[in-house]
Amino acid sequence: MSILLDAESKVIVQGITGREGGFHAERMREMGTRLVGGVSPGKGGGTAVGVPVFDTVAEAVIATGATATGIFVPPPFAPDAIMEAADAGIELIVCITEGIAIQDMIRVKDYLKGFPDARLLGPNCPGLLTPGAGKIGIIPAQIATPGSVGLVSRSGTLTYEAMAVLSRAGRGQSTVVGIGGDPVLGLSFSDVVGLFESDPQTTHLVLIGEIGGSDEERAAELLAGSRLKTVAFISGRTAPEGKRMGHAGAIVSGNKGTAKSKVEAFERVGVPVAETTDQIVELLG
Amino acid sequence: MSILLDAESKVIVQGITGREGGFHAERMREMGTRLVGGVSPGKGGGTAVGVPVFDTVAEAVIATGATATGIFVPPPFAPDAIMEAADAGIELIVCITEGIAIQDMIRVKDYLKGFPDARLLGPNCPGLLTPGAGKIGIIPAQIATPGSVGLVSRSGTLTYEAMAVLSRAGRGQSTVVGIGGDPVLGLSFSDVVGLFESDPQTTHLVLIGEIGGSDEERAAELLAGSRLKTVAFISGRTAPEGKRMGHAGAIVSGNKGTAKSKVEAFERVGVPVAETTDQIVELLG
Amino acid sequence: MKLLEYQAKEVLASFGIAIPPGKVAKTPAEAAAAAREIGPVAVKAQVPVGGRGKAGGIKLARTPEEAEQAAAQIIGMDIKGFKVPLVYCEGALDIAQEIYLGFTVDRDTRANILMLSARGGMDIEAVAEEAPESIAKLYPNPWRGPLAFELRRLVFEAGLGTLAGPLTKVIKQLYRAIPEQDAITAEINPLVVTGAGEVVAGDAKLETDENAAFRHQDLEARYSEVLEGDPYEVEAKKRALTYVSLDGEIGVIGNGAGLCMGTLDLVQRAGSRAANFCDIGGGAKAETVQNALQVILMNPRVKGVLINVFGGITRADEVARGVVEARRNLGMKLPLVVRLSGTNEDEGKRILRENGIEPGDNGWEAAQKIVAMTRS
Amino acid sequence: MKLLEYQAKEVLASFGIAIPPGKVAKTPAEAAAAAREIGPVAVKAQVPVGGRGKAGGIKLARTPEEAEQAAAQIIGMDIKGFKVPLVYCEGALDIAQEIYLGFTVDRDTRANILMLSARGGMDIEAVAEEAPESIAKLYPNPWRGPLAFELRRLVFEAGLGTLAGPLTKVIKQLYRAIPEQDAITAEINPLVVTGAGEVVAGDAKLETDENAAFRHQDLEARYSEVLEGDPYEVEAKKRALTYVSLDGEIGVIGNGAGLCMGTLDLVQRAGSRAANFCDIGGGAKAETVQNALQVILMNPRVKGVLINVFGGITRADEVARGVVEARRNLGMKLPLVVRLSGTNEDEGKRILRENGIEPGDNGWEAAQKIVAMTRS
Repeated sequence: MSILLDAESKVIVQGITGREGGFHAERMREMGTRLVGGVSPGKGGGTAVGVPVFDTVAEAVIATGATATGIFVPPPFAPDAIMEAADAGIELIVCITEGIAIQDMIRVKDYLKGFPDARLLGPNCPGLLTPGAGKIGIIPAQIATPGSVGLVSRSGTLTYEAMAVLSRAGRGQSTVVGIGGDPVLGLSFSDVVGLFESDPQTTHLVLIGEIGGSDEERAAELLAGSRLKTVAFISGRTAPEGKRMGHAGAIVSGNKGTAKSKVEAFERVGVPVAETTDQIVELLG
Repeated sequence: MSILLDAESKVIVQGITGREGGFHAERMREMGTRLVGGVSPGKGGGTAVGVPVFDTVAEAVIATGATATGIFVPPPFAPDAIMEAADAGIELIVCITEGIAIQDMIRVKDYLKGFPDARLLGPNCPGLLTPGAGKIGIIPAQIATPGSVGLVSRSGTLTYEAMAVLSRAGRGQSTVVGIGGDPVLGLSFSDVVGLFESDPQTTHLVLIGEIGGSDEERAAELLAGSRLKTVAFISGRTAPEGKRMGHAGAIVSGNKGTAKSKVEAFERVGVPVAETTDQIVELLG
Repeated sequence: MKLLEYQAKEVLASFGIAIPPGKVAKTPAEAAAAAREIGPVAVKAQVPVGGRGKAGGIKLARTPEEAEQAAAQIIGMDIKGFKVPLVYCEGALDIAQEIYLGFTVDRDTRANILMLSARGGMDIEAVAEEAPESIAKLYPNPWRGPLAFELRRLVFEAGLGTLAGPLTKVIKQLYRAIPEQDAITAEINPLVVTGAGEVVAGDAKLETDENAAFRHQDLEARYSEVLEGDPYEVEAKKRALTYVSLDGEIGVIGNGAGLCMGTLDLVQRAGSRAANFCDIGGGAKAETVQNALQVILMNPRVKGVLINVFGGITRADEVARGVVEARRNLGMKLPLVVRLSGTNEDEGKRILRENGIEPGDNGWEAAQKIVAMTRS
Repeated sequence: MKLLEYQAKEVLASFGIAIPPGKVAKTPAEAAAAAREIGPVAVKAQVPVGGRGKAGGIKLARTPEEAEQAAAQIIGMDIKGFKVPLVYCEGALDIAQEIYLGFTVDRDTRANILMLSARGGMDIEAVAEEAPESIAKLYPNPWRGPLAFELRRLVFEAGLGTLAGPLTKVIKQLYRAIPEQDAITAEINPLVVTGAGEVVAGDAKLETDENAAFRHQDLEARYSEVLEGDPYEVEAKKRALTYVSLDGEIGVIGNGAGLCMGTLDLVQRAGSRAANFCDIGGGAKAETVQNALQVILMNPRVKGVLINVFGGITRADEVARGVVEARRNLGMKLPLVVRLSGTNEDEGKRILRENGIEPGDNGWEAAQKIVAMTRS
């Protein structure tokens, strides 16, 4: 078992004829992902990365039965691509695109309320990967190994770092989920923690948060009394307040969202917080 | 029993300090309607027609427990008043206002999808009246008598005419519902027919339609096999196509919505169609 | 308000939609001047109804002289009851493809509907019946408007994917007529794709919502006075009456649109036809009755008048006195039957009778009476 | 982009919001001229941070001479790391009431939030803590914007019902900053009600979304060059680097914001402090590394540089060669520790060592190394 994505998931890539989309669709296929098609308006009828290309997501869903999508389109068009996927009945929408305008995402989030079965991961995220089954997004497959540790993270490269540390220590992963660093997101830490909680394969959990927002705090509450043996890691502990750190998500606002408040929230429910990524394995026990 | 409105319904009037609102609120109270308050922004804290006035519907609902409202505000403000009522938790919204812009109503209809428990009657309607219990709107109470005939109509004065004919013939009414003549409406004939169908007090039904749209046709389908003994009346049989008849609802478009198609739809399901209002009583049996 | 073709095109052009070069001409000389400037033109009657082509309201003119002749023939002609007030002289297009694009209010779904078809230029209603699948449809959310992917899907569904770029642009532009003008119908048919690949509005229809006129007084001010419509309707509009001219001989006044329409039906059932529809609204004030009678009596076809007022709360005796007074003020000689109901109904009937006006017990009896009186 | 007060006020004024008379002055002479025109003025430092009043950045001037003196003192002063480039000379208001009005993005609800309070003018954050109920809140639907009744309710909830008319108007105007400028924060505090009953923006803050700059190039063009910010940040922006200046002595380069932030934490844990945050993004091209090093080395406080690259798919030997080349091109002499991972990691480390660059096994070890090297 795994969460969100397994070997049966039929995946399309929106923006498959673009440079990024094509490159990563290829990597997704190499890893065994069941890639069934791509979408690129005006290129319908052709093929790319060995799969058929469609003009609209609706057509792709009808022709292929796709249930999941990876979105690799530029920021001005990505919000529309997310809504198109939801409207077409896609249940797992993974938006890799970085740099989407906040107000666009706020509108998208409201739009998605009309599609309670659609789950959005991202935007500005590395996607997700289930070792041995497949991936949507850009997480490097060779650092993953199958196992029972769930991994959820707001950061891209820190996710990879944590995966590498875990794999090196012989701790395989059930599913690795990068929720993304933007202030307005799809799935939150809490959502993903809930999914891992219900996944029998997952016995341990690594949660990599950062400053800003209070999603980590809410996830911590959820982890009180959880069956999952969890370790957290918080980056940005030394970031000065009010400075923008590249991730819009890293803006510290008021008293909420500081590294201190997040660390305390985890410690309060008995979840140890690692100070370096290497410590994660030790604390995982 | 009755539909939509009974002696327990707590009613407010939006626009109670206006000329029309005040006049008809007074009439509503005279007839025994349980009028509990009124709304008029900026007049909160005062009284009108013997009931407290509030600045917002939300306040009125909290203070009075109101569940129904009659809206008597000018067309530019009525769409907002409807949405305010729904947002405040009002379950029966009766909008009397005539002359609301069509695009405004289309937006209101979409807004109301977020409030599945809220029912809108109108706009541009005379409201509804349950003899012996109360009324919301402008239907003259003295022509009503309590009884078992449900009456639903798109027209104002034709409703009164039919009520008078029924009362004169000793056929009392359970509830009289004027759904209004605008092209974009709240409750449709089908909605109201469904309510009468479930009301044990109602044994007979009079449906007064007119040309335009296909609500009558759909209501006719619903009446196939109904327990209600029904008579229909359709006005506008001789109206020329494509001419606007004062009711925007009376624009005949394409082959749909002609008097012929409506009459045939009723006759097909065994519902007799009266040619004059006097015939209604004969046909009711 | 139904705009004329040239007015609708002006509005569409203000949204950024391409239109052919064209000029309005109120006289044959102006039409000649337009052709001199533009070159070969179509001289098109400007009336707010369809079917002007078949009625001879569109003529091609290669030269200024031909344009002058065409305008002389068309200006002033009657098309379905409208006297043509002016013509629009429009340059020819190099047509490669004709597309249908339009939106209207779908009252069954209480929503706006956008429609696009590759089979434009011919009678779209026939296409809708014979090959409904060839018209792609979209119900845009009224708060959001059509989303980019929805427009793309509409275009691909209509089989017009190769034109996705320019078409989604023009649809968005057309849709601006809803938020900016409270349009309830807007149509471009044909939407022409020229040999050079440009997308141009070949014809245009635009109807705006009169209930929303309070938001668009500029439009009202600019366009409402151009059209010489039915003279009685023009007069009624000045008096703020809800009035529609019909072709019968019985003037009809009622309160409430439903009752009024029902009264037309009764007149026809009694063997005659109504000369008009006139709804004087909820109450029945003497002044309004007098106003309505005045307009109705302007029409020489009218042989008698039927007033059908359901009073409810209104006092019937007051209405009766108002009618009597209005009739006296106007020196009205034609037969008049008045059906009144409401409080003091008997007193009202007595007043009518005393003043030589026939009262009716109910609408059907009253309709029979007036028809009989006008036949005698 | 964080606009300066005068820029924010210009934008609000373009939405129809009343602002006091005011003039920008880049020199003391211009400030004197402004006071001559306006009368008594407040001379206000223009910096994109709060707390300028306490820092001495606002002075009242009754005469042109006083304005000149005040401007001479304020222009060029340092407020929280920003050198004041100019002052805004603004006329005084007859203040009867001070209101707080603002909106921002509430990231917990992933929505916009509008806030209104009758207790404006003081530190709104203190009010929020002490009396949260005195701030009325509204989450407008992002497609519809705030509806009329929602605004009315907000105003009545804030206890400002007597000002419902002018306040709902100004809130709607302020909210235009979302659709028209992609604002993520806009604030008027105080929103002044004058003795004459007018509603005027006493101060203004406006932050727009840089991710939406593609829709607002006008704004970018008009305002982005005014501010003399941190020179290294200005230089980094020109090179399209994600760079933030900090106050330590270890230059930091990382790929990915999370890894980069984590690296700052490690430097501090190792006993030093980072001089900057610099995210060179997903890959790690030689050219980008060189660009980043160049900006970092401009800062004389920097005593050593730590590069932390997690490669994943990237070939570590290629990254190593790029770093070596960049260092050579720049003639860099300072200590440099590079932590690399990815394919061919060992080969990468060998290349680094051969070229006199210290490799790190992991981030924590690398941070300890660079701190030790800068201390020796």
